Amino acid sequence: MNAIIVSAILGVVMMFSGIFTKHKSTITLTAIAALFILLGANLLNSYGIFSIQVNTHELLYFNKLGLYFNTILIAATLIFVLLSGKEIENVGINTAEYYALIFFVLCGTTILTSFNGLLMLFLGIEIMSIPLYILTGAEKRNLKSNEASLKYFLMGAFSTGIMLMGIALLYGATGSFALSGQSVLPPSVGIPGASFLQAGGLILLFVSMCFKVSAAPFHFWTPDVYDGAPTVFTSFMATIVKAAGFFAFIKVFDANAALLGPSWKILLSIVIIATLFVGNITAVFQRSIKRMLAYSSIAQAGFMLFALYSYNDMAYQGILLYTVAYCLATIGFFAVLMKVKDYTFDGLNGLAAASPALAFAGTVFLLSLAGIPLTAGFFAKYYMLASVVKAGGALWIVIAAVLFAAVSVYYYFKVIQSMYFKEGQPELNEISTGFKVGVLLLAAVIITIGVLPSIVLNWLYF
Amino acid sequence: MIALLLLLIPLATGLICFGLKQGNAAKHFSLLASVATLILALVAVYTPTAIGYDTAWLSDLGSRFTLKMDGMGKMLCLLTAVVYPLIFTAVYRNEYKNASAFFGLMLLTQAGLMGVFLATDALLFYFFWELALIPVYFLCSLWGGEKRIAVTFKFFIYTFIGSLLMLVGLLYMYFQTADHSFSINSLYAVKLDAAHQSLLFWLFFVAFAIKMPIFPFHTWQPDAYEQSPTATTMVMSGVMVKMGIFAVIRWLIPMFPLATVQFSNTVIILSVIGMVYASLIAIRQDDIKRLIAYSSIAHIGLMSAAIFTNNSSALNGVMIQMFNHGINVIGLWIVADMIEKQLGTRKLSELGGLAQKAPAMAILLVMMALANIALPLTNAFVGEFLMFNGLFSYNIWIAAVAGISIILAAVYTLNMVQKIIYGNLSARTENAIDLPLNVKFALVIIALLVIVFGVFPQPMIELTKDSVTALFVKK
Amino acid sequence: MSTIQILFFFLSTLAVFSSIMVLVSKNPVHSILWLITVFFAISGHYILLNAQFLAIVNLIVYAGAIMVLFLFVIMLMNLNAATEPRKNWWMKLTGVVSGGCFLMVLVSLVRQATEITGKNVLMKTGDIGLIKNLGKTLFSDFVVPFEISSVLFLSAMVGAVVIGKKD
Amino acid sequence: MPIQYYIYFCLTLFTIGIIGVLTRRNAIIVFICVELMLNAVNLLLVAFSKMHHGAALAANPTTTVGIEAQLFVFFIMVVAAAEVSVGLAIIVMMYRNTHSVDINFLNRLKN
Amino acid sequence: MSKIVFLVPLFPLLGFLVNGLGRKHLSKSAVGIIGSGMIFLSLLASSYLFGMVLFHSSPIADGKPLESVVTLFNFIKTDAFTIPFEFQVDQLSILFLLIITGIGFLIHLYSTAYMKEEEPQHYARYFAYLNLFIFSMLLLVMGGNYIIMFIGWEGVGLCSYLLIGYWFKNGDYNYAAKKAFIMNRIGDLGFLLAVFWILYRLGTVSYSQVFTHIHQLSAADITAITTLLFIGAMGKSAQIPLYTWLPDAMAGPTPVSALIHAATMVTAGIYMIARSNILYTMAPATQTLVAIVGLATAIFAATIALKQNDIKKVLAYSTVSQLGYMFLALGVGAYTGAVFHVMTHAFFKALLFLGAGSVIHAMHHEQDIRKMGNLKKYMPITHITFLLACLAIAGIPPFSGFFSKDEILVGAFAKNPLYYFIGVGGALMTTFYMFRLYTLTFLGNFRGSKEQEHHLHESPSAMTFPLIVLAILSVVGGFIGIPEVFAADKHWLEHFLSPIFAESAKLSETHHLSHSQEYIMMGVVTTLIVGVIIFTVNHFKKFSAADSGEATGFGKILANKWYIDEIYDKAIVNPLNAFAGLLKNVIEKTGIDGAVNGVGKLVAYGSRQLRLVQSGQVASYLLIMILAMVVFFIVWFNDITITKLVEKLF
Repeated sequence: MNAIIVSAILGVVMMFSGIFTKHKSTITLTAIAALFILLGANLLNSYGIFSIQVNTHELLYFNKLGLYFNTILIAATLIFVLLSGKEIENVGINTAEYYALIFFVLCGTTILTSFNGLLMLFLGIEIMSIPLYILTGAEKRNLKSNEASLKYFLMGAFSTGIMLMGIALLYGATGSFALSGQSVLPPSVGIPGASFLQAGGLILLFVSMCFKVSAAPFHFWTPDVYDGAPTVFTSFMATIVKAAGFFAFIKVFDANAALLGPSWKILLSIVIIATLFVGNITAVFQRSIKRMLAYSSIAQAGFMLFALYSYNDMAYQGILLYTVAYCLATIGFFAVLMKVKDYTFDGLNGLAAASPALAFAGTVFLLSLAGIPLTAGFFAKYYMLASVVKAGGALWIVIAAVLFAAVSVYYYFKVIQSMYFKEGQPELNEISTGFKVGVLLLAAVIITIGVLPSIVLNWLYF
Repeated sequence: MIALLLLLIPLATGLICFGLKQGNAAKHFSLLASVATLILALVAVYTPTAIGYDTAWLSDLGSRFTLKMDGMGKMLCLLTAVVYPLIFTAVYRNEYKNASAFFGLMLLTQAGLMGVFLATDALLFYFFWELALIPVYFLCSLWGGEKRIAVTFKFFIYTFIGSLLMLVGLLYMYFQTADHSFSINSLYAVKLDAAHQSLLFWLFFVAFAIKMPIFPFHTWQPDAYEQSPTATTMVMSGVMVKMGIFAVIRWLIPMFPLATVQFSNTVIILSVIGMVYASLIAIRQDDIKRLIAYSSIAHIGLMSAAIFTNNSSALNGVMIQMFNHGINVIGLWIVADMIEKQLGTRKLSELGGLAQKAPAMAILLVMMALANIALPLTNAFVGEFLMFNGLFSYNIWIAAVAGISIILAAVYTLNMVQKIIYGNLSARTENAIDLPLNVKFALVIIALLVIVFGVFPQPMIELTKDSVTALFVKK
Repeated sequence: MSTIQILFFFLSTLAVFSSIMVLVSKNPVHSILWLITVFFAISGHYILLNAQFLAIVNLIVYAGAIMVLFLFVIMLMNLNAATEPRKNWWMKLTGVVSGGCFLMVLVSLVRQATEITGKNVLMKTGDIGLIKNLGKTLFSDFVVPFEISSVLFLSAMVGAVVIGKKD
Repeated sequence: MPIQYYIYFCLTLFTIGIIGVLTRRNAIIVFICVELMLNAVNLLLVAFSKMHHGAALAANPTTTVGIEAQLFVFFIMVVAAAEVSVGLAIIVMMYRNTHSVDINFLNRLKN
Repeated sequence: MSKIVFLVPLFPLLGFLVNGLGRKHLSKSAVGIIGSGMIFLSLLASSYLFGMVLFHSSPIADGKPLESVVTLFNFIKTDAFTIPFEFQVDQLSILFLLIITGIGFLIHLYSTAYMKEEEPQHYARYFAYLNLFIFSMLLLVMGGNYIIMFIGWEGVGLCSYLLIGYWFKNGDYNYAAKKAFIMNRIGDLGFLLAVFWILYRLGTVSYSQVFTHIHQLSAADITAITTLLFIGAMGKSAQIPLYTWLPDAMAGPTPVSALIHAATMVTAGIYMIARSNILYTMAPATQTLVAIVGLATAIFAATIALKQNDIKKVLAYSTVSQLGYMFLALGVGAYTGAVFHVMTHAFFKALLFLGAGSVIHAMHHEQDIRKMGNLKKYMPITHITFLLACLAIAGIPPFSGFFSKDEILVGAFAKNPLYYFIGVGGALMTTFYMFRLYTLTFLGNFRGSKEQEHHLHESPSAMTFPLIVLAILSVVGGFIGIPEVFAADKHWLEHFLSPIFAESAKLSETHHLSHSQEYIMMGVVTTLIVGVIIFTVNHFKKFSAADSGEATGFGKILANKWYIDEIYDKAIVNPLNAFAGLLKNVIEKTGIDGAVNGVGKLVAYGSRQLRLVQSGQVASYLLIMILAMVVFFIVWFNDITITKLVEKLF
């Protein structure tokens, strides 16, 4: 409960911070401080030292996993703000409001990590989404930003509608909004598993969740929105928000997946393969790195979906590890990218010569995204694949996945190529020493996790 | 402990190299480092007992940091350790922009190679497999020829796909093991039915086949060899291709005996086709580097064929040939590099008459060439003899077809020799000079190795006997 | 045929008809007016179901507030003329067809749903729809989401300001 | 009144909303159609709540089964209101820049 | 004994190393002394061994000398088999040792003078190669198993390659060298396969074991092995079809031709077959093959030799044809005869080459005999020795050639009279072209240019001395093998070699033909030969530069060597090249690599197409979503087909 309340309050605080100071940097500092507080609050909660007790009537419940995941998300946000605070200030004049919205989003993600029942799921997703519509449109004079925001909004609302219909059908079948996973059919009835109404509801729910985590064929909003949104918020959306969405997705179907019976795996395989296919293949021919990353984030989602394919311990460890690896790498790389004025591949030509630190860090992030061994990304993918193999059967889907991973190497390494092997003079924004140190530290963290993933996982079982 | 050092010295020195400011320091430093490694490797080789190192690593993944040196490991480590000082000596006078990075990456590659040859934990092995690849990617892309980026990229992705497939196979095997561990013994202990074995066999084999490379997975190789900086090419063709063969012997065959029996015919036929095919293409090559590349494909083809003949003496042959081929091909590369550096061309048609200008080079080149066509009393003969013998006992006709490549080898190698050093001087060669001292030194060392191991192959055979017998006990 | 059924069918047909009109009418203003009728029809349904609170809220919030907001916006942009260029028939057709497929699938789903066969909806009676009970539950069991939805409004407000205000 | 009637009715409304979203180009109308979908869901929820309530009522005259659905509808309305405010703001911003609310006009971002 | 055995090959090796490494520093004379001195030492060593063998072997019943095999170390030792680095010194090898070192020494001596013009460095290179060759040749004949023999086998091939291409500036010479090496390589493959076969069946390659365990081999095995071995011999000893390299090999310096391409290397094949005689005796089919190939080669090469005008080419073809005779002998089981002919042939053919060399030397590298003549006036010694050699090769009694050739022909007759008559025809041709050569070179009137004539002179003593020695040998060399028609068991050579061929002798019944028959045959043949000689000499005496026109008709075909080289090019070389080109340019590029790149291109294409799906239209996005949902539902009712679905509706 701590995180929800604190984030809400801090959101309000940030909102008002704009009144008291006109210095954007001060606002950023406030935000950083606030994030530290939030992180502290959540940690206190997760270690059970101090937590605000509220009777939520089983609408929310806080378990280690959720709190831990939430901690990851908040920490990621902290890193995000530390690295990209400058860019947030550059988006527009309403810096304070942007931070406020970010905190409201965090409130939403917290709900998504602790919801217990479809009502809170619905509220959490909305609380998370509505600020994002605005952040996407934050560059008011930029038509792309407007367009992205409107598209995001319309399609988001539509998917909400789908989700609600799903919830309604589920309610009709079961008479409750709990994530029961109980079949309403009496055992006497022939087919075990979900009744038709229930199944329809679950499928609609599944579709809307796929939409939220941008899994094909419900991913279409992602490239446009990520491309149009201010880059700094793209990095926020592509990482923290998406991860939260995934956690919710997994949580919803943890109990209910079984109800759909064998066809559940079929549906999921379709979605996984489609996602990997679309994400990787389309990313190959992008000219803008930003858009390429949008597609690659779709591809990464494809890998994360394996956690749903195989609900086992490795899947949960994997999704945690994946979230960490993916968030860190993506945030880091976006931070590097934002130092470059031109987001096309040629824009990065000769970056290695211009700023070795940036180029090196960027390379590490990309290697991690590509899942090269001895980076965090490798173990993330490794756990996902391993969980599937462990769950048994379906070696073909794993093989397909690794082939697509090979494709992903293609476009990630194209960036490395332009940074290292191509001649050019990239025009850069001014780069502070602190920033360099920051990205290098982040790279170091990624490599450390890559060598000893257990340090992340062991924390899970404190 | 020695095993660990063999791994750590190149790794540490490589990382230090990046730090060094001016290139010359890096050059000398890396030379020293490689020599140190060589000494260590010699110590390891002359240690009679098996050397190993073992410590906990990814315990919750069932993987330990386990290094072990059997005969084959010792020999390949020795190869890696011998090759590097030679290369560094040979390229001593070459100027590399940003040299410290160059030598750093080279040493990192060495570390990776050592790791591959030492690791007896599958996951560890996989890591080193990749670690050896990445620096090479950067080396080739940064210091290579004009088409380097595309070519290297193809090479990288090609091999990467292979290793990913291998990873899937490893995962599957891991969950089959009784104690959920990646340790080589647990993996050996797994008994799968034929159907699963054949699937997994191919998952692994493709990875190794691409690395070796054997027909038809070879097309990345000539381009990569042609475009890479020669120092890197030497590492690739001298040592890296052995990774594939090594992996087949160390991992593939013991893990999937049934599938090995089932598919040995396919593999052998592929390899033999590759031998003749590559030799024929080599005949028509005008580019020295490509010619050497294709001849290397032919030689590797023979090795991979010999492995699958299920014949112990053939395996002995493979063992020593892994070392000898590494030595010889590096000799050829050094000469090719000299020619390119001096005369600015790799076209045979533009060369000629170097025997008049550079007698020392001519003599050494002829020796390398003779080793390349496996003349008796050169080191290559013994290996090829044993391997052909094994192939013969497997199937006479296959052996006969493969034998054609012996003739073809003579054709293209002598072609090369004739066009380079004999005949009249060409416009490019008339102001050629003889080898510089460092290159001459490296080549003479190689020539001595060629003769010594050609006359006394026995120690090499003895060194690797245990691996051979181990394999045949296992099967 | 009881009055309830008559009312039900009347309201349903009204709702469906007017919602179709929402689609087909060129003039946005008309669409909105038709939508308002839809809302009235639905409120009527609520009343039939004896969900008085929702009926009222529906009228106030939707028909009252939201639709007026829409109207304002449209007036503001003076789109009241039929400005929308004709969408190509192909797109329309595919839209309708796929929508039809969707409906068909769901309907067939419902037809097979055994668990609701023979279940009836309690009309007119039942007091859960009354403000008293709803309020009690809302402020006891559902207080947390109620409070949390304030965050939603906050962010909506902030957003509206950030987006809406000129700069 | 059998529940199926309500379900068919609501699904019809819902589908009409979907079709509207698919076929109309005016952003506002599209948005309206989304609202239509939400209303369909609302009605369906209420119908279900009454269904369950009715079923439970037989056993226990003072039961409040099904009330949570009506509250859910309440929350949907809340969210809808919030969405409308944001959505209209976005549309207005869009209109300011492009003087159009045609969603086909939105194709700077593609491929 | 063992110590000495190692010395024999050691000396030439030393010579090679010293001359090779010190070629920049040593003076010519030093080089010459080292080069020939080393060979002389090893000649001494081998003659010592000869003595020992002679002494030891005679008293022992089975004739095997004590410890004829000495092992140096284990060359290859695997679990499956062991191949020791061993030498076997018995009657056969010691005989060859003597021939090699003896003639080798003479030719080294000769070379010191012949190669005088070369600059020191290359002079040293020449002697280094020569020593290396002797070393390899010794390895070949001393080797105690097929592998060591193979080492020498390849070694001599290498040396001949190096020496043919000795004047490396000349492209044609290099080409000839390469051709020689590759053609040998083809034979070597056969040899290797045979070795593998033996190893595969018997698990050893040492002669001692192979020949004792031979009964373990099936007849098919033996036939295959012997055939493969014979293919090896074809390459090395220039038999049809692999003979074409030998005439081209004349590109090398003349002493080299004398040593390698007449006396020693080319007889390796004969040595090898004689060594494994037991195998051949047990494979009659192969024997017939050997005989036929040998005979064919003998005749074929002789015909070509008839019309050659290059002095060395004539000799080259005569060598080929003489080798053919030797194989004929082997084929008919007259192993002793073969070895005998090897020896005598070594004498007179070496002599002929050296004589030719001395002529060429005098004529300033003019090799066309049509431009020579009347040289007897200027170079008497050369002339006399050359004449003796011609008589020897023609087989006039009592010159050495007579005895050896006669023995072969008798053996052939015993096997099959047809062989005999064809063989005689060959002999007559031999006589013809040899005396054509002789006459055109030494008799008649000089047809060369003036200043050539002016420079004509007898060669220095270093060159004439070997000529004289060889001349003596080729005159008297025959007396070690007197057929018993003249004197009962005076055939010393047969006795000496009997232990080697003992096994074969047991297996093959040798029905001797009556003495009267033999006398008649000899008489007829000899008179015929004499007739031919007289005719030839008279005919070519009056030869003048005028009628040195191009040959026509059949003569043209002969002059062009039956166009064999051209046919080989058309039939084998060009198609192979074309095929290789096809592989390189089509299969590799567009085929395999094309497939690999094709995958990449496919991905790129897919990418370009998929981007279009992202149309930017919200409606289309949602449309796809809806359709996908419908699909999902249908997947979920996987038991319900669409049709069922429809009928459920109504």
